[in-house]
Formats: sequence, C-alpha cells, structure tokens
Amino acid sequence: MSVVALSRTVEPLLSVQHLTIGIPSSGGGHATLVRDVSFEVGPGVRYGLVGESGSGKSMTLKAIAGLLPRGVEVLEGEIHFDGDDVLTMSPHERRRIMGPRMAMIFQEPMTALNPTTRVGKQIAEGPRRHLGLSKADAQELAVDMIRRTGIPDPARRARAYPHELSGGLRQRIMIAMALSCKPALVLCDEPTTALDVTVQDQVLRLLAQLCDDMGSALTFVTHDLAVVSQTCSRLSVMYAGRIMEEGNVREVYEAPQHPYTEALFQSAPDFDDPGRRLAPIPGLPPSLTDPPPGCPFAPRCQYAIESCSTGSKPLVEVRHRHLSACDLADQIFGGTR
Amino acid sequence: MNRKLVSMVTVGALAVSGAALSGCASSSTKSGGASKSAGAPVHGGNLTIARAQDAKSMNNILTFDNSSIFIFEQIMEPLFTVTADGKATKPLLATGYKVSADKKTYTINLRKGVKFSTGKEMTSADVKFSIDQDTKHASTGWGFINSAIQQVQAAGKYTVVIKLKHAWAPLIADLALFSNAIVPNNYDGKTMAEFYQAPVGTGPFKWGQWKRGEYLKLVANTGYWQKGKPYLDSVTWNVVPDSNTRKLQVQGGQADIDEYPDWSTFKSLGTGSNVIAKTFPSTELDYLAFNEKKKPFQDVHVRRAISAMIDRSAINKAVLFGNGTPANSLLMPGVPFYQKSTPGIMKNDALAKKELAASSVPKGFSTTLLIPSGDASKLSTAQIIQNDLQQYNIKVTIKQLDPTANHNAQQNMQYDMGLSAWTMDIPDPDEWTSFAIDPDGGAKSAYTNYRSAEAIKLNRQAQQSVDHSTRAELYNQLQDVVAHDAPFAFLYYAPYAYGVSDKVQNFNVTPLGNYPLTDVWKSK
Amino acid sequence: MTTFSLTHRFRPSRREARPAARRLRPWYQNRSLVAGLVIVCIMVLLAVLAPVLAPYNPIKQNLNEALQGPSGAHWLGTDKLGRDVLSRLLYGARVDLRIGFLAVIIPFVVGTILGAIAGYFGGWLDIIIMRIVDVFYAFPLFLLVIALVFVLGPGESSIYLAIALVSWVSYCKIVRGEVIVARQQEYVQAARLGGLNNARVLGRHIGPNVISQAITYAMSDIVMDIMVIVTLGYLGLGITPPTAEWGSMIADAQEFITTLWWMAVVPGVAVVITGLGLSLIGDGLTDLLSPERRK
Amino acid sequence: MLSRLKFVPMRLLQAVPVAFGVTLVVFFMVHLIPGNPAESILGAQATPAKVAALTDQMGLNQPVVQQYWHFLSNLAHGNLGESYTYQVPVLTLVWQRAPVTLLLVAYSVVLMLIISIPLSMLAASRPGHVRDHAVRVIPLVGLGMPQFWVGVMLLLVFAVGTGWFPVGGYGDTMMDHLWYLFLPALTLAISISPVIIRSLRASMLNVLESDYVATARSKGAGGRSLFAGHVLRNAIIPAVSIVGVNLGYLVGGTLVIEKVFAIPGLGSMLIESIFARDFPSVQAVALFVAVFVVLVGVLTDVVYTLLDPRVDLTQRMNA
Repeated sequence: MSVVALSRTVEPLLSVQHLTIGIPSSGGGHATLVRDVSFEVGPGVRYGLVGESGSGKSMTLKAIAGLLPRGVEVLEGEIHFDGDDVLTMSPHERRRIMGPRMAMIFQEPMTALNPTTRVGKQIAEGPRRHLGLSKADAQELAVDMIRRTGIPDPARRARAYPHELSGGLRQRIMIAMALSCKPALVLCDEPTTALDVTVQDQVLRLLAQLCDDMGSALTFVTHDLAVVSQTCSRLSVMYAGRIMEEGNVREVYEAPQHPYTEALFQSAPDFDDPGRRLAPIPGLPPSLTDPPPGCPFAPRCQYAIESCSTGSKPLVEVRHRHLSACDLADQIFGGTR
Repeated sequence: MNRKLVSMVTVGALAVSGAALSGCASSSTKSGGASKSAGAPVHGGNLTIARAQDAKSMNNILTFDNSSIFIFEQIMEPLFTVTADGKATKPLLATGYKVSADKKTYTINLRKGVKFSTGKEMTSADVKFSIDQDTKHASTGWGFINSAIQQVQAAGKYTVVIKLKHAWAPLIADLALFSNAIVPNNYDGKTMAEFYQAPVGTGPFKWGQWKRGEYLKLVANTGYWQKGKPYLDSVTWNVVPDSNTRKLQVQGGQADIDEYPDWSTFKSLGTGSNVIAKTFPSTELDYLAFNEKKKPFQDVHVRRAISAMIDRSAINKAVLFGNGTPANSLLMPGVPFYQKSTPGIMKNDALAKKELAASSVPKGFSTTLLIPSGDASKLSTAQIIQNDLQQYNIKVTIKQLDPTANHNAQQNMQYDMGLSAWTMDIPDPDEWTSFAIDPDGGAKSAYTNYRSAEAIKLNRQAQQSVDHSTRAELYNQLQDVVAHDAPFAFLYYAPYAYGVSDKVQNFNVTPLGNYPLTDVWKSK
Repeated sequence: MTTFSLTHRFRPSRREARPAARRLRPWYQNRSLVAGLVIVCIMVLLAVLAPVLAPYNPIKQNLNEALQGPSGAHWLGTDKLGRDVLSRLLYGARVDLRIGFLAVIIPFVVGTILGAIAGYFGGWLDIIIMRIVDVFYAFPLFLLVIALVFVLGPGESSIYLAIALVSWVSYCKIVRGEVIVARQQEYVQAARLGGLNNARVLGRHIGPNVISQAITYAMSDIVMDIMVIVTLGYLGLGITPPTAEWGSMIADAQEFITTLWWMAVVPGVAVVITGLGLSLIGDGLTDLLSPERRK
Repeated sequence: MLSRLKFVPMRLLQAVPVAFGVTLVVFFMVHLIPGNPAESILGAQATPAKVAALTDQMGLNQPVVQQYWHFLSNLAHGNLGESYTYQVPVLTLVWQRAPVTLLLVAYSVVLMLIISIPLSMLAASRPGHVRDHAVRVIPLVGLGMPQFWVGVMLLLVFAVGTGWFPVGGYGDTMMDHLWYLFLPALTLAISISPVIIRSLRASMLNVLESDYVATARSKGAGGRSLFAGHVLRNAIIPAVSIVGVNLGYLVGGTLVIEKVFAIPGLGSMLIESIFARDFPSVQAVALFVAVFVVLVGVLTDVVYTLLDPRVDLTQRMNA
C-alpha cells in the first residue's frame, strides 16, 4: 500500500512507514496484529491513535518504544525518529534515546511504578542517567517535576512509596517521570483509562499543558473518542490492525470519511442529543490469523458492496490532508467540501 | 560411633584374687608394627593424632573411655607399667618391691629424684594419697581393683608398704593400672574437680589446652625424670569423626597418626607414599552372645549348631579384610594362659546339621540379632551371620539400636542374640573370665545367663591358686568347657589398626590398647 | 455533528486481549510435566518389574566376589558382601519410591487442612496452630527419629512417623500463606456473600487454587524424604539390613568413597533422576494449576 | 504501621512459648529413649551394679516430672546445668560451638547467593532457552546427592588433590575459619541452592514481565542497571522468606557436614549428646536452636519489610 505524499509543512519528528507486526508462530499461519500502518507526527503535534480493543493501536505504540512483548516481532516497515530508523538501532543506542528524546506513560498506574522504591527516586533515575545530574540535583528536579504536576507538598510526596498514593496521583507521578528529561515525543498508552472520569479530566489537562510548556509531541493511544477530541489535533482510526481513516480531529468528527468511523460515532452516546438510540456495530472483528481479503470492515459494513471485499484498499486523500481507506468514501459521504 | 565405643576398656566389678602372675605364655598373633629405626632420634616437632571421638575427662579414677585414658596416661604415671608384649609388668616410678613370706605385705621402693611437672618432688606421701583416692571410688570408678588392699603406709620418704587382706597375686598388675597413677598429695590443695581440669603428673607430657570437641594439646614436660625425653615438643589429638577425612588428613600430612582407620580402607591407606598401615596384636575378642533366658538358646545343641554354621574366615575376609584371625577360645592370644589348642567350634556343616537335628528345633526357627548402629564392621558381620543361618532355615532379623540403647537392652536381657566385643585392661585373664562365665560375677555371664557349675568351679580355683602351672591347667580346662558349652560363638580376634605417617618413629601400641609416647619421635 | 463531552462514553474490557501465546495449553503440551511423568513412570516401572529385570537375588551374598567393579556378570559391580549392585538398585527403587510417596501423604493432608484452617479463620486458632508450627520447626529432627526408632523399632514405620511429624509444618505454612492471599481475592468474598458456608467456600473455591503450591512442594518433599533416609543410613539409623534400599546403599558405600568412589554415585544417580522427575512434575503442575503464576 | 521498635520485642515474646514448648518436648523425648547417661559414661563393659550406682549418684532415678521441674527452676536462674560427658557447664560448650555453626551457615548463605543470583539471572533473561533448562536441571543434581558424598569429593579434589584447602578442621584465627570453612560452606550451599534458584528464577520471570520493568526500560534502563536496580530488588523478596525458613532448619541440620569436615559445631554436639544421653547438652542445643530459629524468623520479617514496603509488620506479626 503506498503512502500518498502529504504536503509537508515541517520535518516530521516521528515517521512510521508500512509497519507490520505479528507473532511468527512455528505452527501454521502466523497472526498479524498490525498490517502496513504508516503515519507521521510533527514536533509539538498531539497525534491520536483510536480504535477498539485488538485494533493493534497499543502494539504499534509498543513497537515505537521498543517494548514489544516476548514472541511479538516487527515483520516489516520502518520507524524513523529524529531521522534515524529506531528498528535498526542497537539496544545501547535505543536506550540512549529512551528518556531524553522519547518517553512513555502506561495505562495501569497501580503496577507501572516499582513497588519497592520511593517515587522521587524513580523520577530522578532518568535525569541522573541521561542528564548526568548528581543525586541531590536529580532529587531536586524530581520534586520540582512533582510540583509542576500540581501535587501538593511535593517534597513529602517524593518520599512516598507507590502503594501509598492513589491512582490519579500515581499517574501524575508517571507524567512527571516521563517529562523529567523534556522528551521530544511522549507515547501514551491509554493513560487515563484506569482513572475515574473526574481525575481523568484533570490528568489530561495537565498532560496537554505540560507538553505545550516543553514543546513535546504526543502520540496518544485510546479507545475513547471523547478523550481524543479533547487532547489531540490529528488522529488515525484503526481497525483490525489497519488505519481506516486519518485526518484532523475536527474534520474527522464533523465529516467522517469511512463507514467504520461513522459507525463508531453512532455507537457512542451524544451529550447534545441524549435521545438518540445507540446503534451497536453488528458482528465481530476479524480473526488475526486469516484476515478477510479487501476491506476488513466489509463484513460488518452497512454500505458494503461486492468490490469492497477485493483489492488492497489503500489510504487515499479524499479531502485536504484527510485520508480514508474506503473506495466508496466519495459516494457515501458526498463530494469534497 | 565406632567400633571402639563398644569394645571400650572397662573392668568387671568382681574382686580379683589369684596366684602371682607371670608372662611366660607365648603370643601367637603376628606382631607387626615395630617400625624400622631410622637413625638417632630427632628432638622436637608436634605429633598430631586424628581420632574419632573427643576425650571425656582427665579423671583417671572415674573415667572409662579409651579416648580419655590414652591422653591422661601420658601425664600421670603409675608405679609399675606393662611390658611391650602386654604380658608382664616392669617398674616405672618404683624401682622394685619385696613380698613378705605370707604374701600379704609388699614393700615398694620408689625412684628418687622424680619430679611432678610443677617441680615438686614425688614422695611416698603422694603415692599413699593416690592409691587411697583410687580405693575410695570403688562403686562408681576403678577403685574395686584395689579391693584386696588393707592399708597403704608411707614407711620412709622413698618407701611404701602395702598390707593386703589376703594373698593377692595380681597386686603389681593392679598398681600398673592408670587409675593407680601417682598424683600430688591432696591434689596440691585443689578440689578433685579443679585438679582434673588441668591434671599434674610425673609423666613425659603436661597439660596444654583442651577445646572440647575440637582438639586437646599436651606439651612436653621438660623436667621429666627420664632425661632427654620426651623427644616431641607437644602432642595434639584432633577430633575428626569421619573415617575418610582422617585417612585423607594422614595422607595429606595434616595429621601424623589416624587412631582409628576403617578396615575397608585400611589396606589402601598404606598405598599412599608416606603412610604405613600398622596392625598391633590386641586382646580384642569379638563374639556372638546367646541369651539363654530366651527360647531356644537354653538348648546347648542350638548354640553349638549356630556356632558351627558361622563362616568365620568369610567374616575375617569381608569385614577385617584378612587382618584378623578366627577365634577359637574364650581367651585371647595376647592374654596369659591362652590355650592355642582350645577346640573352639569352627564352620562345620556336618556338625551343624548333627547338632540341629539333635536340638529342640530341628526344623529351624525365627530370632533377632541385636547390634549397635553406626558400626560398619558389626553391620557386615551381622548380615553374614544372617545369611549363614538362613541356609539352615533359621530366619534372623537384624535389629540396630544406638550404642547406649543397645547396651541397655543387653543389660536387661531384652535380646535373643547380640554382637559384642571385649578388650583387657590388665594382663590377667580373671577380669574377663569372671565377667563372662560367672553368673554372680556382676554381669550374669556377659548377659547370657550361662550357668555351668564346672566352669564356675574351675574359674574360682584359678583365681585362688598361686602356683603358675596349676593356674595354667585350670584355665585350659575352663577354655575347653566353655568351648564345648558354646555360651558364645567366638568370631574373631581383631588386631589394633593405626595409620601412621612414615615420619613417626617408635610408635607402639600394647595389647591392652594404650600407646606410651615417651619414646616416639618424628623424623623431618 | 457535535463534539462529545467526556460524560458520554462506553468502556471496553480493561485490557487488550493478550497475544495468543498465553492461552492455557492442555496438559500434554506442558513439556516439563510430560518429561517429569516419563521419568517417574520409568522408575516406577523398573521398581515393579524388579523381580523380572534383576539378574540376581538382591540379598544373596557371594563373599569371594565382593567389591568388584562393573563387569559382564555384574553390570554395576558388587558391594562389600558380594551382592549385585544392579539388582539391589532395582529392588531399592521399590522401597524408596514407596517410602517417598507414602511418607508425603500424611503431612500433605494434615498440613494442608491445618494450614487452610489457620489461614481462613485466623484469630486464636491461627495463633495456636502457628505456635505449634514454630515448635516443630525448631525441633531437632534427629532427636525425634532416634526416639521413634526405639519406640517403634528401626525400619520404615518409625521413618514414616518421624517424617510425618516434622514435614507437615512446611505444608501448613505454605497453604496458610496461600489461603490468606486467596481470602482477600474478590472471588472468595463473592462466594461468601453468595451465602456459601465456610466449609464450601474453603473446599470448592479456595482449595483448588491453593493446592497447587502444596502439590509442587510435595514433589520436592519426596526427594527430601529419600535424603532423610540416606542421612539416617549414614548415622546407622536407616532401614534394617539386608533390605536393598538406596539410602543404605549410599551409606554402606560411604566407607569406600576414597577408594571406590563410584559405589556411592550409582545409587546417588538413581536418587537424582527420581528427584529430577519429581521436580519437573512439580514445575509442570505449577504452570497448569495456577496460570497467573506463569513461568 | 507497627514500628519496628515495638515489633521486635513483641515477636520475641512470642518466642517464649515456642522455646518453652521445645524444651518440654525435647526433655521428655530424650528421657523416652532407653539407656541413661550412666550407661553411656561407663561404657559397654560396665556391670549393671556399677551403672545403678552412678545413676543414683547423678539423681537420674527421680521421676521424670521432678527432673523436669528441677531443670526449669535451674533454667529460670539461667543455669542450664553441667554436661554429663564433659562435667563442664553446658553454656560454655554451646558458646564455644554455636559461633562455629552460625559462621558455617552464614558463610553457606553467602556462597549460595553468589551461586544462585547469577544463575537465576542467566535463566530468567532467556526463558525457554537451553540456558534456562540447564539452570533448572543441573542444581537438582546438588539436591539429589547426599551431603557427605559431595563433601568427601570436594575434599578429594580440592584438599588432597590440589592442596588448596585443608582436609577438615576449623583453624584458630578468623582468616583460618574462612579458609577452613570454605569447602563445608560450599557443600551446604550446593544442597540448598536448587530451592533458592527455582524460586528466584520464577520470581525474576514474573518481575521481568511486570509493568514497572517496562517503565524502567522506557526510561532507558537496561542490562545491569535494570537487573540490579529493579529486577533483583523485587525478585529477591520471596527468596528471603525461603532462606529464613530454611536457616533455622540448617543450624540443626549441619550435622553431616560437621562430621565429614571435622567441624566442632552444634550439629555434632547435638548428635553426640543424644547418643551419650547427655540430657543437659541436648536441652541446651535444642533451646539454642529454638531461640535461633525464632530470632531468624524475626530477622526475616524485618528484612522482609525493609525490602517490600507494601508489607507492614502487623501482617507479618502472625505470619
């Protein structure tokens, strides 16, 4: 699937090209979790990866961070960060950029922190290793970072152990940790899913504001359409390991160009129109070991026609910097604006 | 636990009265171990002896275990001592003695100028105190050996007169026992317990240091009355419970003498370039005792049959690896009055069948064999006997108890057959004969309940007869009677075994098991 | 279309489904379990077929062929009394496997029950049981064994009782720890809320999840029991002769270690192989019975 | 959160019933075994009359309960009585031999850690790899071989063969002790390592798959710093309780090693005094081991809470 050369405004910070991830099982067909995914994130840009569970969004993020679980490998594609392909880097080189250039925030705050070490020390670890700070300076930086995340009495909190903090506080600590070395790109793997709604909102605001302060770009993986709309400026909608639609958040929300995106919106409640009946998407996502030919959403798509289940269904720019993998996009969603 | 624990040197409680003794009986065991003398003795050096068990106490009057006796014999010396062949006595701290006509008064002259390690000279007062102390502890110690003594007087500074209750030939042999060793009068003012924490004697070595369970060290007594001796600077006994480790220590040079090698590795001990596997003639008899209180062992035919079933040469080969000799009599070759021609029962299938047929259980029976646990030789011997008896449909179950429980079971006659051993303490047979065949000798005939009027009569006569040749005749008859009645099945005479480094010269062990270190020296 | 506010959203499962590799594989695909079972079955087979396989009678002595090395007639040589080592090894398997497996049952049952009670009910019951456990933990094993060897006479019975009296403690501690952890899990609280009485909760809900650790420990416990017998043999308190048994064979060979060092190795290898089989089974079971403790 | 200062005395109080329980059981157990110290002291060739006389003299004919009461009242005054074998206060014997066994056990724990940690890391870093199976299987050989065989083999090779180490013994200075006790401690370590390796490897695998290790990796931690700082610190926790549990057992169980290497420790003293029916010595050793086991228990709990802040002492109180 070839990528349509988008008009480039500035050198992209992160460029994912034809990424394919799978589990090379010795037995029969190996499962492909992510197939031929490409996208770019410019410096300071906040980019969202949206999709249901099993859509491969989290696996893509882990591939970028180099944290793929055992047994899962990148089969094809390149991931360029700051111009170099991280996949070809040696583990040593890779470790040198993790922290100062690229950082990550995980989903489960309850287990993401080392239970046996004080949180202050865990935040200070990155700066000490990468910025060569002394123990005292690094501890001081950690306390400062905690203060910037809005946690009261940061000096005392720095001496606390993870199990002594609430989920929300711990996620703030994670943010402080990730941003302690002022990374160029922060990868977030559903950072607020485990939090309850009120805390979630504060954390998202904090994350956005800190990223702006530090000029860090964001790659935000979530299943929550509302979270994306609040946090990101540009997004991709993924389904069964492939990108269905990519575009600016405002444009995609107002005029989705792919039946799956539209179905997603249908199945989510709408604050402005509380009376609307929710329409769940019929059927099940395709199996990963033998994906259906053509468009993976065809079997569940209300507009599906014969040709949908054949062909490679590449991402095509149907509107200005707004791509869709559906051949019938124009017919279904009307002409260009 | 090891073989020594069982055959420890202890003495029966019976008072001994008998004719004067002499050491003319010939000794038939192969005497080995006279080490080649390698030039003039060299002074200095520490002799390290690796042993299986630690000593228990230095109190020569109340202590019975070999580990302790071998040590305090180097510190405290008696008036007389045993000759190298263990058959007779010779003067040590005494120079000689005269006996009165009625044989009830002995006048003993002391050696002059003998000093204790504290520098104080030994006089008759010390001798009187030492012997009286021993006599006082008859019930719980060795004192019973002096039961015939009426009174001990310090006649002059260097002469002691001993009055007896009745004629008592073995007196001099008794005075040679370590319990009659000479200690300072009144223990130099200390209590008995305090004195024996660091005993003082006239011997070649004096007290050094004792870390219980680890090592005990004696240092040379520079003021020893035999000038120029001892050759060694010090002697250290290290406690090394594992036989393999002892062997490796001697081979590795970390120890000079292995006090108790296993028979199984004894021969290979000698193959090492620097170690000699030495055997010394002993007074040890290993025997199978029958408890006549339990059926069918009151039947002499059963006992004779079983005795004839046991393949003694096989035991000697498999257990002692050929180092022992099959036993044919109650007495041992190293003991006066041993009769080589005693017709002890040996392996004889025809006799076994005949006796079994004539017995009360011709078709065989089931019984148990009691042995102390942790003793490899006894375990193997028991399994061989079990196998031999199996051929005649006598089913034997081996029962192992730890040594103390085993001894307790014997004393209370709660066993059928049992493996035991005996070693002599003084060069006179009576100590063992009374213990073994006299039911009123205090040990119910070595716990067999054997009661033979003829044997008891012979033994009593032998005790009182003064004339040597009549005593010899009486003991011969006694040995014949016991051989016929077979209260025990005599198994083998086992020599003492030592692994000795080739650097150690003049190391000899007497048939009574002790080894004076006065003349021992180490070549570089 | 309007933007969506945060209050409206739907929640998928908490976590993305784990990759396929983690699904629960049927037991026969669990390599260590299968390897362990194969080894142990071979040993059991050898033990059962001992009368057929053994070339000689294990206790028949032949003194003029004593202490021979491996030869055509005696594949593994002969011992001090000329008995065939291979035959004794095969017959020895019977004794040791029997003792190993039987000696585990009593402590396993007693320990698990007491542990479950202590862990589940807590309070005074727990404190009393744990103090008793402490006493047994601090208890010198040999003193117990010697006393029992006399009271019951040497041989298997006293060894069974001695091992039982001492090793139930480990099971109690392990099970108690597991039960305490399980008691706080939601599925147990749910069961209790569902009106189940304590016995059913313990039996049906906590039991299965907790038993895996005890079974795994049981496997290594069997090996330890065999080693106890070996040590007892070394101290002369072992199985009554002339029964062929690995422990006594090793103890008998102890005399010859510096000269015929392989004599102790042969029965030792038998103990190791059995131990290996049992440990592999233990590992395999842990994987199967408690998936979240995946190795 | 129970403060450590309050915790230790409370746990020690818990030790009193345990120590009491042990002495009670040990006292009656030892008296249960036939044969009394008199028989052992007088040896096999002593006559029943002599045995009876000495038994009387040692006051062993009194009813057992009365003797136990006698023992308890002495204990209250801190007097454990005199050894029947050595006629020396038992306490001096224990004070002389206890450090030997404690040093041996501590030394073996150090060696065990030196063996177990690298091997476990090796196995956990590549699960399922040949290396992993090797590390799981080879130490089992150590578990299967009897201690005395391993001991003598080490002596044969490293003491007699190469002369690097002495053949048994304990030495005088501290340096001597470490040199003499190396082979015995190694033998002990070989026999306990398999259990620790299995636990350490399992917990390392769990930790490696945990989220906080992924976090650490995302901060650029890798290789040694990852293992030391994050993996080991969390993985060692279960191993601590296993070592704690076995440590107490070990002190009583070093008998075989002490016999093979001629080390004057508590283990050999225990078995000697049992065979000699030296009741005061057996009591003293049993009491010492009991107190030691409890102290180790308390120490393990404190170390446990130091390593794992999530666990507070009240939880460990009645662990």
